[in-house]
Amino acid sequence: MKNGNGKKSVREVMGSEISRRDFIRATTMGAAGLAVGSLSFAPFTYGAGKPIRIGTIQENTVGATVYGYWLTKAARAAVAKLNAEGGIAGRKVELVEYDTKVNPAWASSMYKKLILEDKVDFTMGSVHSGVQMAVFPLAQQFKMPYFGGGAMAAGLTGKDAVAYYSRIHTHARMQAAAGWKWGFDNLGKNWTFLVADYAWGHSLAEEFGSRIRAAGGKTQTILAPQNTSDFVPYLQKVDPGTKVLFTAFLGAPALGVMRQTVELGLHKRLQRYTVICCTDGVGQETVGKESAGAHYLSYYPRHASQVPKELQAYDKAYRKAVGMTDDGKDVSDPKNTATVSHMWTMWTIPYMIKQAVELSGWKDSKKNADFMKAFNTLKVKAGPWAPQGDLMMRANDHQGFHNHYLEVVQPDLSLKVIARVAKEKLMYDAPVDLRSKL
Amino acid sequence: MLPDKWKAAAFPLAFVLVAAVLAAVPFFEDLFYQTFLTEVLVWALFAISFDLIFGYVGLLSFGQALFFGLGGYAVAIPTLKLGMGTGSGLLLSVAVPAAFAAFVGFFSVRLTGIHFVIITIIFALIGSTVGETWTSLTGGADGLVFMPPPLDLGIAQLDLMDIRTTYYLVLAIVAISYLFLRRMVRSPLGKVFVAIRENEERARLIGYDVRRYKLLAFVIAGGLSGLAGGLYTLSLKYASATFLHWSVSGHAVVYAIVGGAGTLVGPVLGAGLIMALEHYLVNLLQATDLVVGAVLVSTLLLAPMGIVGFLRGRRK
Amino acid sequence: MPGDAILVLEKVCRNFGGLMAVNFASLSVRKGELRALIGPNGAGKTTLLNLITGIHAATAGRILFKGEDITRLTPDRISHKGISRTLQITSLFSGLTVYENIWAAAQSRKRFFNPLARPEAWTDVREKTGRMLELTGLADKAGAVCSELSYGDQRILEMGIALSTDPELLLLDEPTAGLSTQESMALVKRMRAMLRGQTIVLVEHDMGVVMELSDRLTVLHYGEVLAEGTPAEIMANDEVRKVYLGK
Amino acid sequence: MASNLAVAVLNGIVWGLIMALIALGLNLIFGLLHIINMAHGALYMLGAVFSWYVIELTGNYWLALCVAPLAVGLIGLALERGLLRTIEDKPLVTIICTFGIMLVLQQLALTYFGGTARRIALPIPGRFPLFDLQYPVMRIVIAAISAAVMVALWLFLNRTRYGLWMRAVVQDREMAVALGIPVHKVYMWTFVLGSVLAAFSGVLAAPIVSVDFMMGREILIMAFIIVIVGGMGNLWGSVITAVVISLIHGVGSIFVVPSTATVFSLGFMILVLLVRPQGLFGE
Amino acid sequence: MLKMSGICCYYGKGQVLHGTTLEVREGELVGLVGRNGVGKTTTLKAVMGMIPARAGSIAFRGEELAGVPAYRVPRRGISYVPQGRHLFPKLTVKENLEIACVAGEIDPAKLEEIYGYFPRVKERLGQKAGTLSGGEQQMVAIGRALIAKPDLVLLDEPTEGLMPLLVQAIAETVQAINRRGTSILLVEQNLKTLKEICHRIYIMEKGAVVYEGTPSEIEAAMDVQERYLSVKV
Repeated sequence: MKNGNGKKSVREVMGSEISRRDFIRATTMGAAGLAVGSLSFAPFTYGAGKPIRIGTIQENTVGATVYGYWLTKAARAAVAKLNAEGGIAGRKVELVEYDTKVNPAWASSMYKKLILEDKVDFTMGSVHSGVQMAVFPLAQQFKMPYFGGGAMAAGLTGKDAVAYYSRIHTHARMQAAAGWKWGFDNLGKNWTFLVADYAWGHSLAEEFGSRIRAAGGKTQTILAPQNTSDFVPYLQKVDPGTKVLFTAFLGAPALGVMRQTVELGLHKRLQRYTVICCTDGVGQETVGKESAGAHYLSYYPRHASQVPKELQAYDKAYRKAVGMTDDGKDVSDPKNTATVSHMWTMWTIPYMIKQAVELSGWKDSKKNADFMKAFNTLKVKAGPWAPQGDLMMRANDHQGFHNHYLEVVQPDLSLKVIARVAKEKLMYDAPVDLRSKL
Repeated sequence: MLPDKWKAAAFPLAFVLVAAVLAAVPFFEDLFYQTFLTEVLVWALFAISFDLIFGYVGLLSFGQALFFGLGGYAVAIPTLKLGMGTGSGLLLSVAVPAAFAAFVGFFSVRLTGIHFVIITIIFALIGSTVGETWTSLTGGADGLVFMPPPLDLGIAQLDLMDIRTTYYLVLAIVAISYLFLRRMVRSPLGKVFVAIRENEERARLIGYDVRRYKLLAFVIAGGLSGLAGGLYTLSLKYASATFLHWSVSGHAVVYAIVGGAGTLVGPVLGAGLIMALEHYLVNLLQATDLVVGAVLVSTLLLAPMGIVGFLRGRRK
Repeated sequence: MPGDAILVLEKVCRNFGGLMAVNFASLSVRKGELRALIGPNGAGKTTLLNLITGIHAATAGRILFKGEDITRLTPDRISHKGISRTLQITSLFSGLTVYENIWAAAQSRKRFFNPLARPEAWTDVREKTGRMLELTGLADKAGAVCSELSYGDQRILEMGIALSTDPELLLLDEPTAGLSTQESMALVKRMRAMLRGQTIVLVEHDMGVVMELSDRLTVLHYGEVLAEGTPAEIMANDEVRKVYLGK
Repeated sequence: MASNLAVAVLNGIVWGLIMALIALGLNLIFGLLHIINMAHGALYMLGAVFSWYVIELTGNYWLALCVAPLAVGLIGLALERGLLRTIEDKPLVTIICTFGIMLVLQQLALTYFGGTARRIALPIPGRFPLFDLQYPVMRIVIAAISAAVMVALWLFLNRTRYGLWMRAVVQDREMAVALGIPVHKVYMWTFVLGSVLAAFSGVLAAPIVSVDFMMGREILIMAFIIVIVGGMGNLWGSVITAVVISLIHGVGSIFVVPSTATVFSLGFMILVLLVRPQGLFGE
Repeated sequence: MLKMSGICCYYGKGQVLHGTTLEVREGELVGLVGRNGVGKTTTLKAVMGMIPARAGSIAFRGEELAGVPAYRVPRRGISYVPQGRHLFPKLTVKENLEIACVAGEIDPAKLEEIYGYFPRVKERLGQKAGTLSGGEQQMVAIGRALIAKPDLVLLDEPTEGLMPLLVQAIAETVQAINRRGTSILLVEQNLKTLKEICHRIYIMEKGAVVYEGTPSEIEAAMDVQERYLSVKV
C-alpha cells in the first residue's frame, strides 16, 4: 500500500480522471517523441510490460527557471534515447514532470502527487537544497528511489541521510575538497568569503574556509542577505590584504556581486573565485565583461573545445541529443545558455536506473531496496551516457564522485579549463553507512 | 424558512456527514487523496486561525506565517535535537507560537488598520530573517528533516510514517479545532470579538477592554496557526525557515477571502477550492499564481464576502 | 450639594492644539436628576461627555463619580463604574441583529473566562436582554440586522444598549439628532417610559425636548459654563438669550 | 578606514536617492488614496523588465528610461480605473487586492520575461578613484537623475495646477470637491504618477542590480520601512529617511552582521510604529 | 436664480432635511437662520452636491443641479464658504486663492477687488494659511470663494468665533460684495447680523423652512423669534 501500487482509486475506475492523465501522458510523450524524432526514426516495439515511469520535479517557474528548462531537456533526451535503445528491461520509459516553484512546501506536495497519483516508479530532479530536503523524508517514507539533480547541501548525504536518496552530483564539501587546494596554491593564501547569509553560503564559507585555515591561510567571512541589491556596503569591508575573493550568491545578486566588484575596481588587486552554481545557465555575456579573469569551479566544461580529448566524442553526441551547441547554448536560441554543469545528471541518472534495474532484477516497487543497493554500487565508465567521464557511486552514503574543473573567464568571455581535479582526489570519509538500512 | 429545530440540527448533521465522508476516504480512495486532503485540512486550519483574527475581530494580520513556521519548528527541533516525543512536540507547537503571539500581540494590538498590518509583517520578517540566518538551529532555507517518533496515546501508538494514520490524526485535530472555534465564536467571548469588529468604540463604551480581547484572539489565533504549522511539519517530516516568511500568510488570506471571511466554513471551503484548483491547473499551465491572484482580486471586487457570503446573499 | 451629588466636575479643561474645547468647567449632577447640557455648536458639550467617559483625557481638573476620581480611567473601566452613554452619530454594532446588540451590552457586566461557555446557559443575561427588548419596544424586531432598522429605532436601540449595562448615570448625546419633529416627539415619549428614575445628562439642541424632559439646565459657551438653573431661570437669563438670539 | 567611510557615505547617499524615489511613489499613493500598494514593488520590477526589452530592441538606455515608466504608467492607469477605484475607501481591502495584483504581475513577468536574472550594461561605464577603491560614474549619474526627478516632482507639486490640486486633496478632500477639483481624476493621476515613479526607479536601478522578476519583493519592504519611519503622507520625510537609512546601513555594515542590522532596523521600525505612528517627520 | 424645493437629505439613516424649500433671486442677499443642528449647513452642502438629495429638486438658473457631480457645481457659478473656513492649512494664501480658479488663471481685476475688501489678504499672500488668525482665515475663505467669479456665494457662519469688531466688518463686507452684483445665501445663528444686512430671511427648524420674511417682518413677529430661535418653548 505504501509504495503507491495499491488498489485503483474509485475515480480512476470511474474514468472521470482519465482525461487529465491522458493529457499529461500526451504532453510528456509528445515531448519525448520530438526528442526521439531528432535522434533517429527507428521504430521500436516494446515488450508487454507496462511502462516504467520516472517522475521529475524541477525548478520551472520561480527563480531558477533556467535550471528547470535544461534539466528537463536533458531528462527528456535521455528518456528518448533509452526508449530508442529498447527502454528499460524491455519496458518503455515515461517521464512525468512537475514544477517545484522553488518552494519546499509546494514541491513536497507535487512529490506526493508523483508518487501517489501518477504512481511513478523512480523520481529525480531539482537543484534546490530546500526542495530536496523537503522531499527527502517522503522518499524514505514511501521507499521511493530519489536522485537529486544537483543540490549542494552536504546534509543530503550527511549523517542524517536516508537510504532512498542518492546523489551522483557534487556538493559543498566535495566542492571545497576539489577547489580549495588549487585556489590556495595558485590564487593566494588570504581569502575573503562574501557569501549569502543563507544555509548554502554558510556551508561553502565553512567548507572552504576551514581547509584554508588548516593549511595556514587567512580567511575573512562577510555575510550579505541573499537578496542584496547593492553590494557596495559589503565589498568595502573586504580586507585590503585579501588575495582571493570567494563569492556565493544565486540569481540576480550573483550578477550584481560580480559586476559591482569590478565597479569598485577590486578585481585589479585580487582574484575572484566562485562556484559555477552562481551563474550556471547564465551566459557569460550576461554576467558581463567585468567577469573576465574570474575563476569558476565547475563540474562540466561549458565549451566543447575544453572537454578532455578522450571524452570529446561522447560530449559531441550528448550535446546533440540535448540540443546544446558547442558553446553551451540552446541550438534554437543562442541567447539561452545551458546549465552545463548541472544538467548532465538528468542525462546520466536514467541510464543508471536502467543499469540498476537490470542488475537487481527490479520488476516493481517490491524490489526497491535491491534496486537502491544496485544503484549505489554502480561504476559508470566514461561513454555516451557518461560524457563527463567516469562516475563512481559510494554505497555507504549514496554519494557519487566525478571530475571537477577549474575554468577561468577569458577576455572574449569564453570559459577556459585551466585545471581538472580527478574524482579520486575528492574522496572523504563517508559520514554514514546506509548499507545496513536497505 | 426551516423550522428552528431543523436549523439547530443542521450543523451537527452536516458536520457528522462531512467528517464521516472524510473519515471514509481512506477506504475508497488511494493514498494520493489522503495526502492531498491532509494538506488541505492543515491549510484550512491555518486559514480559520487567520480568520479568527481577521474575520471575527477585524484585524488583518499578514504575520500569521511567523506562528505557522514556529509551530513547525516547535515540533521539529525538540524531536530532532532533544529526542522528545511527537505528542509533546504537538503541544509545543501550540504553546510556543501562542507565547510568541502574546509577545507580538502585546505590541501589535495597540495599532489598528494598516499600521496593524504592517507591524505584523515586520514581526514575521524578523522571524524569517532570524530563521534563515540561524542555520545551526533552524537549518535555514534548506530546513530540517526529522523522522517523528510514533505518537504515544497511552492506548495506542500512532505511526506517523504511515499516511493513513497521519491523515486521521490531522483530520481529528482539525475537526476538534473547528468545533472548538465554532463553540468559541458563538460563546460570549466570540460575541465580544464580533462586537469589536463591528464597532470598537461602542464595545469599549459598554465596558469591554478592547485591547485585552484583541490580544486574547491574537494569542488563540497564533496558537492555532502554530498547530497548523506543527501538523504540516509532521506530515512533511520537514520544517523550514521559508515557512516563516510573511508571504506564506498570503495563503491564509487568499483562502479566507475567497471562501468568505467572518465564517468558519468559508476559509475551509476556500482552502479546498483553491488547492484543488491549483492541483488541477498544475497539469495545464505552470502559472498557478496568476490564477490564484486573479481569483483573489475578482472575489474582492465581485463577491467581497467570499463564496459563503455570495451563497447566503443568493439565498436571501 | 455634597452627599447626593453623583457626578462632579472640578475645573475640567481640555484643549485641542491650542483650542480650549472645555475651559475650567465645573458641574455637579445629583442622583436622580435629568440635567440638560445646552449651548451653541462648538460649545464643548460633546467634548465634555468624552471627558467624562474617558474617550479624551482631561488636560486639567478632576472628574468624580460617586466620590471616586475617574479622571484617568479608560472608557471600559468607567463603564464598569456605572456610566453609560449614547453617541451623537448613531454607533451600533451595525452588522449584528438587534438581539445581538442588546446581548453584547447585557453580558458586559459578567466576568467570564470560559471561551466555550454556551450563551444559552446564561439565563440571567437572556432574561435581561428580553427585558430590554420589551422596554425599548424592539422585541418584534429582535432578529433584524440593525442597519436595516429605521433611524428612529436605531436611536432607541442606541439607548437600549446604553441602558443594558445597568448604568447609574446615563449620558445622552443629542438623541433626537436627525429626526423630524414628529419622530422626536415619539422618541421623547419612549424615553420617558424607558428612563424613569434614571440619572441622566442630556445634550440636546431641540429645546422642546430639553424643556419637556429636564430638571435643570447647564449652558455651555466656548467651553465655559455660562449659566445653570431650572428651565425657567435659564429662559429668563439675559446672557443666555444673547448667546442664542444675538440680542 | 577612511576609504571605507568615504565609500559608505557616498554610496549611502546614492542608494538612498534611488530608494527615495521608490518610496516617494509609494508614499504619494498612500498620502492621497490611503492605499498601501503592495503591488508597488511589482511595478518597480516591471519598469526594469520593460527597460530591458527596450534596450534589447534599440540598445538605448536613455530611451528605455523614457518609455518603460510610461508603459508602467498605463498599467497603473488600468489598475486604478479597472480595479482599485471601486474599493478605494476600504484600506484593508485595497491591501489584499494589491497583494493579489502583485501575485499576478510577478507571475506574468515570470511567464514572459523568464526567471533568469538579466543584465543591463552600464550606459556610462567609467569609474573614478576614491582612496584605494574606485567608484562607478554611472552611480553618480543615477543619483543625479534621481535627485533631478525629485526636484521635478517638487516643482510639479508646487508650481503646477495639478500639483496644487494634489496637495489640496491630501489636506481636505471635501473642500477640494467643493472648490470644483475633480478628485477622482486627481486620484487616478496620482496612482499613475506613483506607478511611473516606481517604474522609473526600476529603470534607474536596473544597470546596478540586474533585472529579475523577484527584484520588487524585498525593495517593497524597504520602501515600507522608509515610508513609515519618514511618516506616511510626508513625502520629503521619506526622502530624508531613505538617505539616512541608507547611510546608516552603509556605515553600519562596516561594523555589524547584516542580519543583525536587519533585525535592528526592523525593531526600530516597530518602535517608531508604536511611539510615533505618524512617523519621525510626520506631525 | 437658485430654487430649492422639497429637498430631503440623509446622513446614513438619519434624515436631516425634510423637504427644504427656499429661493435666492438674482442680486439678493438671503439669510438662513436657525438653531444648532436644524440642517442649515446640510442645506448648503446639498446645493453644492456634497450630500446627495434623495428627493426634491435644486434648480440653478433653470438647470437642475441634483445629480451633477459635486466637483462640477462650482463651475456652474456657485462658490461655497464652509463653516470653519476649511482653508488648506499647508498651502499659502496665494495658493488657496489660486486653487479656486479651477478653469483658468487668477483674474487680476478680481484679485484687486478682493484686496479692496480685505487689504490684509494682500499682506499675507506668501504665508501658510494655517498660521493665520481666525479673522484672516475667514477673509481668505471669502476671497477664495470670490476669485472664481461666482454668481452665487453660499456663506456658512462667516462670523462664527470672531471678535465683535470683526463680525461687524465681515458683515459689512458681505453686504458690499452683494452690492457689486453677487447673490449671497448667508447662514447664521445670529439673527442680529442678518437683520442688518439681508433682503430676506428664512428660518429653519428640524430640517425644514418654517418662516420666510423681510428683516422688518421678522422684527415685528416676536413670537416667531421666541418660538424658533430662543430657548423658550
